[in-house]
Amino acid sequence: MKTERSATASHAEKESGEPHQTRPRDLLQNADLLELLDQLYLARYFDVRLIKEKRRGRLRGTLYSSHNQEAILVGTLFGLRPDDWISPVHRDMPAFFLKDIRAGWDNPSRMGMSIGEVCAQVWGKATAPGRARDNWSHIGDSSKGIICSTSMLAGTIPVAAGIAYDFKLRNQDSVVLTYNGEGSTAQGVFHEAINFAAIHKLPVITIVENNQWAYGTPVELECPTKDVADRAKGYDIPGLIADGQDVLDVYDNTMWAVERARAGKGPSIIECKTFRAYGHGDHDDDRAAKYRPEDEVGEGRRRDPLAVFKQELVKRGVLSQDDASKYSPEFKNAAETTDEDFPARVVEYMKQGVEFAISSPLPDASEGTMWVFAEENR
Amino acid sequence: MKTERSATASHAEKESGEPHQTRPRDLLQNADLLELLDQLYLARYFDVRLIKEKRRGRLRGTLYSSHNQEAILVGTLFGLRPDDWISPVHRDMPAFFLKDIRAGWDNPSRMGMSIGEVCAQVWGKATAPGRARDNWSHIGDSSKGIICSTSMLAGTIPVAAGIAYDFKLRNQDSVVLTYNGEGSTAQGVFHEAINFAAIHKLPVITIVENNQWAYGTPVELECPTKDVADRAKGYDIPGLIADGQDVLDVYDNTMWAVERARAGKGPSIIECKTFRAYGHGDHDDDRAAKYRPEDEVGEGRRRDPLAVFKQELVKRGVLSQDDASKYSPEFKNAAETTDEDFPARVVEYMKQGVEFAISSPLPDASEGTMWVFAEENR
Amino acid sequence: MTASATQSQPVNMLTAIRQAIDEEMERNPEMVCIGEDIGLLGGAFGATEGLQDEYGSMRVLDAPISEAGIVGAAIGLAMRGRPVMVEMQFIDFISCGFDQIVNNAATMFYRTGGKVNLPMVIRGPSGGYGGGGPYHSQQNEAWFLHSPGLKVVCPSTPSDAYGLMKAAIRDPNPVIFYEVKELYRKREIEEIIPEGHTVPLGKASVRREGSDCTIITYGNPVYFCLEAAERLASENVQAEVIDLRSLLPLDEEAVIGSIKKTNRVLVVNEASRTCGFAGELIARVCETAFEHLDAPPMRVTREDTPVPWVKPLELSVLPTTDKIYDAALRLVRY
Amino acid sequence: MTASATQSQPVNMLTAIRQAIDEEMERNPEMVCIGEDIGLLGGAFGATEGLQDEYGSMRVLDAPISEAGIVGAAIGLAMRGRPVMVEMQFIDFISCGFDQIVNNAATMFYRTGGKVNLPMVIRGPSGGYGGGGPYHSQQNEAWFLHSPGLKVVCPSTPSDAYGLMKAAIRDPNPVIFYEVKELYRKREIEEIIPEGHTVPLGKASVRREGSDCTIITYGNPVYFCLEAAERLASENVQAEVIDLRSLLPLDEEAVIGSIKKTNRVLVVNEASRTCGFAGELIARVCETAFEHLDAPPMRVTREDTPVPWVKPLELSVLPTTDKIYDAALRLVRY
Ligand SMILES: Cc1ncc(C[n+]2csc(CCOP(=O)(O)OP(=O)(O)O)c2C)c(N)n1
Ligand SMILES: Cc1ncc(C[n+]2csc(CCOP(=O)(O)OP(=O)(O)O)c2C)c(N)n1
Ligand SMILES: [Mg+2]
Ligand SMILES: [Mg+2]
Repeated sequence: MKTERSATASHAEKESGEPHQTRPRDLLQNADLLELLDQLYLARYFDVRLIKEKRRGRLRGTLYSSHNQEAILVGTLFGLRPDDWISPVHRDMPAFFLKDIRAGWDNPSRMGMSIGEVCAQVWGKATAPGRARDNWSHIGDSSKGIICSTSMLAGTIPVAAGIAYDFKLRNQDSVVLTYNGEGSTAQGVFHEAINFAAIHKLPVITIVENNQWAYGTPVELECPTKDVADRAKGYDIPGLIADGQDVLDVYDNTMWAVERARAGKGPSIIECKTFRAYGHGDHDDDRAAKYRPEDEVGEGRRRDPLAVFKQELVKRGVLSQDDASKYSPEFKNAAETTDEDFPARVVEYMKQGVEFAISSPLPDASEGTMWVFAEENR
Repeated sequence: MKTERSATASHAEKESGEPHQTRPRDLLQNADLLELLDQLYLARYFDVRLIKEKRRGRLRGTLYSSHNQEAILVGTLFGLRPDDWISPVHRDMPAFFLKDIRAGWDNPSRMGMSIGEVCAQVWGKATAPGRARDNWSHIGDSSKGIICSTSMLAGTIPVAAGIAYDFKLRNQDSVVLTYNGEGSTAQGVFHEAINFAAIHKLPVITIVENNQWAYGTPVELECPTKDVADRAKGYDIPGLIADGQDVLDVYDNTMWAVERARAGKGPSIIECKTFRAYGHGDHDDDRAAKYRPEDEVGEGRRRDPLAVFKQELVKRGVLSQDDASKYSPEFKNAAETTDEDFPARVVEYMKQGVEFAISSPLPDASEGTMWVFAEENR
Repeated sequence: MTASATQSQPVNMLTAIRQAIDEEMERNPEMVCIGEDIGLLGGAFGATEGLQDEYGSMRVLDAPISEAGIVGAAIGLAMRGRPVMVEMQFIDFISCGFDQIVNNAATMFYRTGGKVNLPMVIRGPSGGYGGGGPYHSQQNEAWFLHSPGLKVVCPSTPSDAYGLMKAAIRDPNPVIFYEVKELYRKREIEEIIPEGHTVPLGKASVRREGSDCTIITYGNPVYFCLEAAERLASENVQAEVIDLRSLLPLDEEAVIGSIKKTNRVLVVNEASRTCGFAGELIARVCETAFEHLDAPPMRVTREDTPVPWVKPLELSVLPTTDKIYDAALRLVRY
Repeated sequence: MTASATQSQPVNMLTAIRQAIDEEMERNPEMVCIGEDIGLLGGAFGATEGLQDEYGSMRVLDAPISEAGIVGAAIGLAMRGRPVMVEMQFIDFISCGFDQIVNNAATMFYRTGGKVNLPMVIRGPSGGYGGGGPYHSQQNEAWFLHSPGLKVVCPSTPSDAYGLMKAAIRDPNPVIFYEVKELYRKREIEEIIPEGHTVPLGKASVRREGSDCTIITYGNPVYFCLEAAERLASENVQAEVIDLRSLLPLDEEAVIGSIKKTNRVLVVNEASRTCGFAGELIARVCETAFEHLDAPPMRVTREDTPVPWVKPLELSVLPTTDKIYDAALRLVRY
């Protein structure tokens, strides 16, 4: 994984005239840093727990694990305001509850879905945001600033551009963060949306989670440029490269692009370099082992985002070595971890969600034909 | 119109290590240069004649004039081999008969359609290549290496990529030249096709005729980059900029890209800067006057490709000033020109085509339901 | 609002549509128009002429040539509560934005369990008979009728176009609006549109009463059917001609009611035959009013071909007055 | 060719399909396969497993995620005379390549006046009942049946899939090939495929003979219909079940022939109702065999909704054995 800033990435610095004197991360308090760590734990635990539930046959649908990619979700979402919008896709399940979670994990009025709602979705219950009409990541809620995506990759990016255009019309300095994998940047609608956003300098920030593989296809067969961020050059917008394993680097790059977008300077693409821990979906775990050489996987998972961040916190003296070692799910596969690897508040939080999901009813069959059309109400 | 080579354009030179010592144009004989001039006259005369026929109410459909843009067609096609493919679109009507015309205007076995076939198409006759099932530029013929395009802009570019992929499979060093306007580069399928071609280093050369306007929309609202050629940066392929008014500059750039493609080094985009002489189509001539300031039109047509090339030929001593002045359709609108403005062989050639068209029968109504499906023949 | 052309003198369909959009833009400052060449130029046919001057280039937006991106952006705007008018320069190009329409816009309300509705109209010039060839002649409504979550309309008169456009813009769902371009400037059908005129989605209009057979149609063929009906009258056959106007929702009551009276039905539309809406109507009629049918239901549609360009070919595959007349005669003589 | 699994032991539908593609790839060195994840991975379901090893990464190509670009490239390859197999990872994603299919591929032969034909097959896993939700459950054949120039098939057994795949690849026209993914690995339908087995496009298969009513269907619902027919038999109702296999070309003879015998018809498919193929079949039957019908034709289809995810909702909108049984009973008791 290359994490040095390429020519593209240096765009950020070029534009401001000189390297950032103060980086966004420098304004974070110790409490923020520890919160970031907890969110990383939470994202990992959510995934691990669902992998286990899935294996026990308790869940339907496909689980696209975000394992090893959590720093991207946590780092991009941490600095957003409640009025900002996001569009998570298949590999971004934790994003639904991470949105605005800084406002309080249990704050009922925060933007972002509750862990209960997200679990209800995974369990396919009537209490899910979309009443379980589509699976897993295909949920959204306008009142929470989350675009409900279809399965069609890159399909939410033009929608994000439309929302950003609405912000512009309202003179509102909110932003929209879209997520997609590197493979999805090959889609035509990716181009159409970014082109439109660039022309109108819309506040759309496209987070490209480059985990090196699009299902069974390596990035070289999806994208002809050295870095996926280079696609930005075709629109004359910043194409930043973040170390997707380093939550602070993701945070810095995001905040730079967000501030720029809020200032009316237009869209950016942020490529976050990372590596897919498992198969494409849980159904692919076995086959993935055939098309991905073992040493590539080992190398790709060498820098677990939890480990990277804990090391940084210890270095800074924000976390003691003891505390750092207390909870150590890093480098472990889902099956190897136990609840003891995670802080109690994380385990407890997820437990609440799962319990809510399990105790929620299934939607009634009579709902099948409901809500095809909205009633005329104006 | 900016004709200096931008950073993008200089790619060509960078790659070869140093500026071209011998430019492709330097290898042209005087006879070639005079042939180029004749082809420019021919392309112009074809357009002028059809504009007049159209105004007299003799033709159906829309005429998208290539007036002022002829150097692009002539310059890109001149160096092609018979086995190369092209995909002209709405504004490229002359391309159909210019293809391989160097092999002899009346050579029946040359690649490229005869002027008669092209006129039959315009007149909607049964002798048209597609038996007049779609209008004007929507003709093609695999035996002639011409892709039959739909109306959907940029829709032939992935097809061109497929043909180029076939060449690669066959180890055949042919190339495919695709044409489209600058506005059409906003289409998703443009991105998908160039992306694919770049990944596989396919011999596809995309000629972008940047005439500054896409119907009633200026280029700034279609493309966010300074030059449309900059789109190439997003694929890490050469994005060349040619002076679309200078047939030799178009030729040089094309040949550079063609040779590169034949050598297996992949696709290029060549932006040819030009200016649309009239309305978008002939139905738009009046309205265009409202959305395009008069002085912009004046400036855009200041460098008539015929005038530019004649001046060059005189400078080189290939053409006498007298011969240069003898035929002077340049700077004239269609209505102002007469047959005397054109060399006799050009007028005669077109006359043959028109006569063939007029004397050809209409397709019979019974053909309407034919050829929906090919018969199983294997 | 630019000077009102309606309500005082007869207007053609294009003016009526322009006027309806204009009035809705004035009525609701949240509304946005987006499409190719709709601003500076005022649209290929002039359906948005003057609107950019009136409402500015932000609300009347010249979009890049990218139908999927345009529809997607419209979804985003509609998600934020704005009514959006999307123009397809020709309805044929809707194929380039197909996924965003059928999979994203159409199903958003369903997928969010009734939470996120999208007030958007996708409109564009449609239909054959003008020598447009395969890509400027389509009447491709069946694709969208088969995609749950979309409403579909296709008016044939200026006042219906005006009324339905307003209803469509105010409707909280995505509506695909077919504007028959051959009717845009047809002088014979100009009308004075009364102040405050409305037409709800889902109401058919009986264009001619008759007792011998029911001809169900919409769009341009309405006029061929009316012509055929006149000719039939001279043979003492009284055909009832129903102009559906709105295909989904459908005025089944009007359709079935008429068939109960005439006991014979001919469906005419200009889409290609297989899986077109004409067949769907026949299926519905047979399912629900089988015992009222005294003859096999018939349809006159485009042949299962693209719309070819040259006139003799074009007319050979499209419904014509002659074909309708012949079919109706066969129907009543069965 | 990789080791042949057919012709000696029973194979499932997925294996049969893989085998047919493999054999055609071997038979014709010009043939190319293109799609997402079909090479290195061997396809999301494994329909191309082993083919890249066998025929190389040039002929079995892992394309970028770009359905329009893929179909367009396939058109170019087919234009050069190569048979092309295009895989859609799920048939639902075909919407992203829609324009290239319906406007470019479908009409090429027509537009070139019979000169340029395109031997290509676009195939992909389709259908509901597996909890795939709105985007992994579609059976969207009606869009393509309504787009002149495309052939459409949907087999329900391994040997039909094998035979039709070979016929489709050898057909000089673009064919859209629906592979019911719920049948891919269904043990109960495994079959031994005889050497040299072929199935021509356009021939239906009578899956059960009967005299009381005709049930026309294809794909997964074939099995629900057969089940319903068994149950009906215990009520002394003998239903004939026709598996169309190929929707276009259609075996009208088989359909009409059966109806002339039973005088009652029920059409069952899992696409949504409006403008689906079930309605089209009803319309055709009514047009051509009206006088043979002793009861109104009926259809059991998906409701006009997307396919919802959770099981109770999914089954509530899709055809089931119960719904078919009930409809057939109503039909014969009419
Ligand atoms: C339009 C479309 N085509 C194909 C698919 C099938 N598909 C789902 S995920 C995926 C791979 C995505 O790769 P990438 O964008 O890199 O994201 P990642 O899964 O690696 O996070 C594919 C091909 C789809 N969902 N949508
Ligand atoms: C997909 C699609 N959308 C819209 C159109 C309508 N249309 C035809 S030409 C044109 C403008 C094209 O502009 P440009 O690409 O710059 O080419 P130019 O006409 O200037 O040569 C438009 C919008 C179309 N043909 N196809
Ligand atoms: Mg990826
Ligand atoms: Mg242009």
